[in-house]
Amino acid sequence: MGAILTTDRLTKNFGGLTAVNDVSFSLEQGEILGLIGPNGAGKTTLINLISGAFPPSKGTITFEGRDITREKAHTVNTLGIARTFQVVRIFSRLTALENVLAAMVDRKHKGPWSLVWDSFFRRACALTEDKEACATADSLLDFVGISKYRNEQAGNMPYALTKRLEIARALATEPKLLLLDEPSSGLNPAELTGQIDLIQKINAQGTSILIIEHVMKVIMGISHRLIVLHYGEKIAEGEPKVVYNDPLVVEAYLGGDSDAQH
Amino acid sequence: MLNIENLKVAYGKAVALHDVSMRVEEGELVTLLGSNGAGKSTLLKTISGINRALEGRIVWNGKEIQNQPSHLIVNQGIIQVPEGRAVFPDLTVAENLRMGAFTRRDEDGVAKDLKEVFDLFPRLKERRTQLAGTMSGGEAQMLAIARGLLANPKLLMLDEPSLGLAPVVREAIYHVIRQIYQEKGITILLVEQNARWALKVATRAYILENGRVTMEDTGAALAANPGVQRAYLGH
Amino acid sequence: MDSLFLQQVLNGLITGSVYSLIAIGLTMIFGVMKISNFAQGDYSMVGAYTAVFVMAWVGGWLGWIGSVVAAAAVVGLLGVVTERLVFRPLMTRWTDIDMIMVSIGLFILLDNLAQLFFGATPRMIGDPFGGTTVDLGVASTSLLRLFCFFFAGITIFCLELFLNRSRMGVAIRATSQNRFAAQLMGIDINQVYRITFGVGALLAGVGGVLYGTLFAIYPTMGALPTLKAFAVTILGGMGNIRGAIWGGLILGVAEALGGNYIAMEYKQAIGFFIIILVLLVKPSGLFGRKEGA
Amino acid sequence: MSARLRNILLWVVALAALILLPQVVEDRYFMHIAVMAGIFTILTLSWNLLAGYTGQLNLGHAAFYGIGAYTSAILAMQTGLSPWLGLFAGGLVAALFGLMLGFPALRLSGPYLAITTIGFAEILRLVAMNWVDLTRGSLGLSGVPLLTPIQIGDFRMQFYFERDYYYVVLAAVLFTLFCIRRLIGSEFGVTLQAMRDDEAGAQSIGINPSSYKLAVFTISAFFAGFAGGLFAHFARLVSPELLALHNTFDVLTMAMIGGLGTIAGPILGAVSLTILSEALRSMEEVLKIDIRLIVYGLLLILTILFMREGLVGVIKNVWARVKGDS
Repeated sequence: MGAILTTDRLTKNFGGLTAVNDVSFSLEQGEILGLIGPNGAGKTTLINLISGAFPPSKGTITFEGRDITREKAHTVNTLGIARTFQVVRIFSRLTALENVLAAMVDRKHKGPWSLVWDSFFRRACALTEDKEACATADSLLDFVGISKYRNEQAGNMPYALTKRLEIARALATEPKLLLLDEPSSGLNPAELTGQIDLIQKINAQGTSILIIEHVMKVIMGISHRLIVLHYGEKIAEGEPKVVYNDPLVVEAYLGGDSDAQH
Repeated sequence: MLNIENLKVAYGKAVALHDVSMRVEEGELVTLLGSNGAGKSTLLKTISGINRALEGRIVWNGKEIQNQPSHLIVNQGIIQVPEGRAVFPDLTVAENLRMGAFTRRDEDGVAKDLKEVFDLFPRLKERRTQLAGTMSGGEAQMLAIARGLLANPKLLMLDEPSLGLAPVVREAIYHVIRQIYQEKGITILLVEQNARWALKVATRAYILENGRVTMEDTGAALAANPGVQRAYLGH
Repeated sequence: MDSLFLQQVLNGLITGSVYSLIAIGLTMIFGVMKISNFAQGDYSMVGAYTAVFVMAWVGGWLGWIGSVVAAAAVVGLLGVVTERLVFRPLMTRWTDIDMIMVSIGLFILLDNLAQLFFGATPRMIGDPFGGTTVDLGVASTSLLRLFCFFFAGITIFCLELFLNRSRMGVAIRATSQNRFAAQLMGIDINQVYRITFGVGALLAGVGGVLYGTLFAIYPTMGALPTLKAFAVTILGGMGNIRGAIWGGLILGVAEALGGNYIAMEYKQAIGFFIIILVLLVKPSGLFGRKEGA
Repeated sequence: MSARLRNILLWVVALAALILLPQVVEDRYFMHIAVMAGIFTILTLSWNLLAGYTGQLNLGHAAFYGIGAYTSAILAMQTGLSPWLGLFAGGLVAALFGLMLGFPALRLSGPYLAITTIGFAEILRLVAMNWVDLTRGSLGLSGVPLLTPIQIGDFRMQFYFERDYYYVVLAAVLFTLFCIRRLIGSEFGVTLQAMRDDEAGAQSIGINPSSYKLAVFTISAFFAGFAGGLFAHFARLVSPELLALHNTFDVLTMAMIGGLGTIAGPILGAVSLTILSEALRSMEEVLKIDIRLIVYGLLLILTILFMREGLVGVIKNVWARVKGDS
C-alpha cells in the first residue's frame, strides 16, 4: 500500500503564535486517519496547510511522492486532494446540482479561455441541459442522499444536508484523498449516524480520508488510526483504543491536575 | 439570579443551541464544559445580547432580558470577558480599562475599583501607557479580565480564559479567577477547557454537547463521574 | 533651494490640509462602520453652499467663522440623518457592493438636488481678509489660504482631543478595533455609528467651507473631494486617521509639484497615479496594516 | 416540454414585436431613444457580467465604452477601416485595456477596487482630453462616418436613419445576449458564480480565481467597447464625456434596478430607465427643472434598501403569487 500523504516537520506561525508545531505524520493509502485535539490545537490549520489554503512556515508536504508544500489550493485540488470546511462553504445561490456540476469541470486540462471556447462550440446550450454531465452529478447527489434537493438553491437547504452537498462537491473532483473538517458539527444524533455511514461508504470506494472530528462517537467508530494534536504538537498517534487511554491525551482533554493553590 | 429556559439559537440555518436550560445562583461559580463547537460561546453571546434567541427565555433577577441590546444587558451587571484576549490593540492599557467602566457614572467607585484591579494585576499598573496590542498573550488576558472587573459585574462570564496560554501563565489566570470568586465574591459563569481544574473550583457545572445540555451536577460530583471523561473522549 | 519649488510645496501643503480634513471623515466612517462613502464629497459641497448663504447674510470675518459653525451643524445633522435612513438598514445585511452602491445613489441624489436648488452658476466665498498676502521669505501666499491651513490644523487637533480624551471618542476608537468587545463593554453600537457618521460628515462639511474658500463652488463639485479623499484614505490606509493626515499632505504637495513640473493637464490624475502605484506594491495602502490574520 | 415551447413562443413574439416596432412607430426621436436603450442594454449586460456574476465592482466601465468609441471612430476616420470591422476592433482594443486593468484589479476588492477602476477611467478621460492630435481634445471627434451600406446581390441596406440603426443595435443586443447567455449557462458561467458565492470554496474544487477574473474583465470590456463603437457611428460624435464617471453610474443604476446577477435584469433596467428618463425629460418643459438624475439616485437607494433583487425579483414574486392564487 504505502503512504499517500506525508508531512515532515510541518510548522505554521501566525505572528507570534505557533498554530502547528513540527508535525510529521503519514497517511496510508485507503486509510481513514482521525485528527483530534482540544479546541485551538491546530487541527484546522493543519488541514488548511495540506489543502494549500496557506503555505507552511517550515516543513514539507508530500502527496503521492510529489512535493506539494508550496502549491496553491486550486492546484492541490487538481492533483487529487479535495476538502470540506468546518463551516460549510457551499455556493449558496447555485442549485445543489450546479454545486456539483461546478466541481466536475476538468480543471486540470482546461483553463478559463478554453471553457469560454467550449461554451460556444462544445456543450449543450446550458450546462444543466448536458445530459451526460447531469447524470454523473445526479448519481453523486444520490450517493450522499440529497437527490430530493437537486434543483433547490443550496442556500435554502437544511444545514445538515449542506454538509452532505459539500461532500458531494468534493467527491465530484474525483479525489484520491479527502480532507473532512468536522463533518458532523451541528448535526443531531440521527443525522450523525447517516454521516458515519456516508464516510465509510466513501472510504469503501478506495478514497483515503483525513478527518477532524470532535464527536468521539464518530471518530472512534470509523478511524483506522488517530493522531492527537495539542498546542499545535502531535502528542499521540496510533490505534483509537490505545490513544483513547493514553494518559497524555486524557490530560490534554481534561486539563492537568494542577492549580496554583495546590 | 440568571435563569435560562429552553433557549434556541441558530446562525442562519445552522442551529447552535437546541433547547438549553440552565441557571446561575448568586454567589455560585458555574462551569460550562463541552468540546469545540458544542455551543458554549454561542450561549454566552446570547446572554450578552450579541446573538438573537429564536425561542426560550433568559431571566435575570426576575426580568426577561433575551434579545435586549447588549449595552442594556451590560448596564444590568452581566459582564462577559470574551474569548481570545479580545482587547483593543491600539488603545493603551489605561484606555482599555476605561472602556471597561464605560457604562459607569460613579467616578469615585471607578477610581476605587481601578486601585483594586491594579492590586490584583500589578503588571497592568506598570504598563498603563503601553498599547494593549504589544502585550503578551497572558498579559492581554489579564487585561481583558481586569477590564471586565471594572464594569462592576454582578455576574462575570469568562469565555475560555486559559485558551492558548502557556502552563505557567494559565496557573496565574486560575489563581486570579479564584481570588475574584472567593475574595471579591463575584458570581462567575466560566467556560473552560481544563475540565479537571474547572470542576474543582465550580459549585456546579453543565456539560454541553452539540448544542444540548447533557449533564448537570455539582462540580465535585461531576469530577468524580467517570462519565465525564467519556463525554470528552467518547461514548 | 528654488523658490518656485518651495512656493509649490507651500501651496500643496495648504490644499493638502483640506484634503486631510475631508479624508479623515471618510476614514473614520470606514474604520468604525466599514462603509466606503462615495457621498463624502457631497457633504463638503453642502458645507460650501451653507457658507455661501451665511456669508451672503453676514459678511467678513464673523461671516466666515459663522459659516464654518453653520456648515458643521448642517452637515453633521445631514450625516446623522443619512446614516439612519440609508446606511443603518444595510448594516445587518452588509456587503461591500451594497454599501458602495447605496452611497453612490446618495451621491447622485445630493449632486442633482444641489443643481436643482442652487443652480449651475459657480459661486465664490469672499475673502474676509480683503486679499492680504503674506510673505514668508521663500514663498508667499494669501493670508486667507494660510488661515485655512491653520484652521484645518486646529480642527484636526480638536478631533484628536475628542478621540483621545473623551469617553465617547475612546469608545469610537475601541469600536473600530473590535466591535464585538466594544459591545461587551456596554457601548451602544448604534450610538457610536450615529456619532461617528455625524462627526465624519461634519469634518467633510468644515472641509467643504475651506475647499470652497480655495476653489469655486458649484453643485457637482462634490465628485472631486470624494475622489481626493479616497485617494488620501487609500494612501494612508483605510481607517487610519494619522495616515489620512499624512496622505492628504502628500497628495496636496504631489499635485502641486506634479502640476507644475510634469503636466498641468494631468494634475487631477496625479492622485490616481499614486494610488494605483501604491496599491500595486502594497494592496493595503502606504500606512495600512496587514489585513486579516 | 410545454414550458420550453412556451419560452420559444415568447421569444418569437417578442422578437417579432421588436422587428415590427419601427413600422408602427415612425417618430425619429422615439427611434433615437430606442437605439440608445439598446446601446445601454449592451453596456449594462457587460457590466453586470463582472459585478453580478463575479461580485467585482468596476466603476471605470465607461472607460471601455469610450475606448471602443474612440478606436472605432479613429480607425474609420484615419485609416478608412470599415466601421463594421471597427466595431469589433473597438471591442478588441477595449478588451486589451480590460486585461490590463484586470491585473492590478486581481489583488483588490471593495473600495480599493472601486477607486482603482475610477482612477483608471479618469486617467484615460484626461488622456482623451489632452491628446489633442489624436482626439481633438474636449471638442471631440465630430463627423464620424456612418456605417457603410450593405449590398448583397440586389439587396442594399443603407444606414442613414435612426430606424436603420435600430435594426443594427437590435442585432447587436441579440448577439450580446446570445454570447452572455451561452457564457453564463456553461461551465465557465457556473465557475464564475461559484467564485462569487464563496471564493475559498471555489478554490477547493480547483478553480483558480485570478485567471477567471482576468478573463471576465476582458470579456466585459470587449462588449463595452463594442457598445462604444455602435454609439460612435450612430451619434457621429465622440468626446471625452463618454469616459466620465456618470456614465458608469447610469449603467450601475440600470443593472441594480433591473436586478443584479441576472440576464433579464440589465435589459429590463436599461430599457425602463431610458424610457423613464425620456419621460422625465419631457416633464422638464412643464416643471422647468431636470429631475431625471434625482429620480435615478432615489431609485438606486430605494432599490438597494427595499428590493435588492431589482425589478426581476419583483416580477418573480408577483408571478409566484399569481401562480399560487390560481
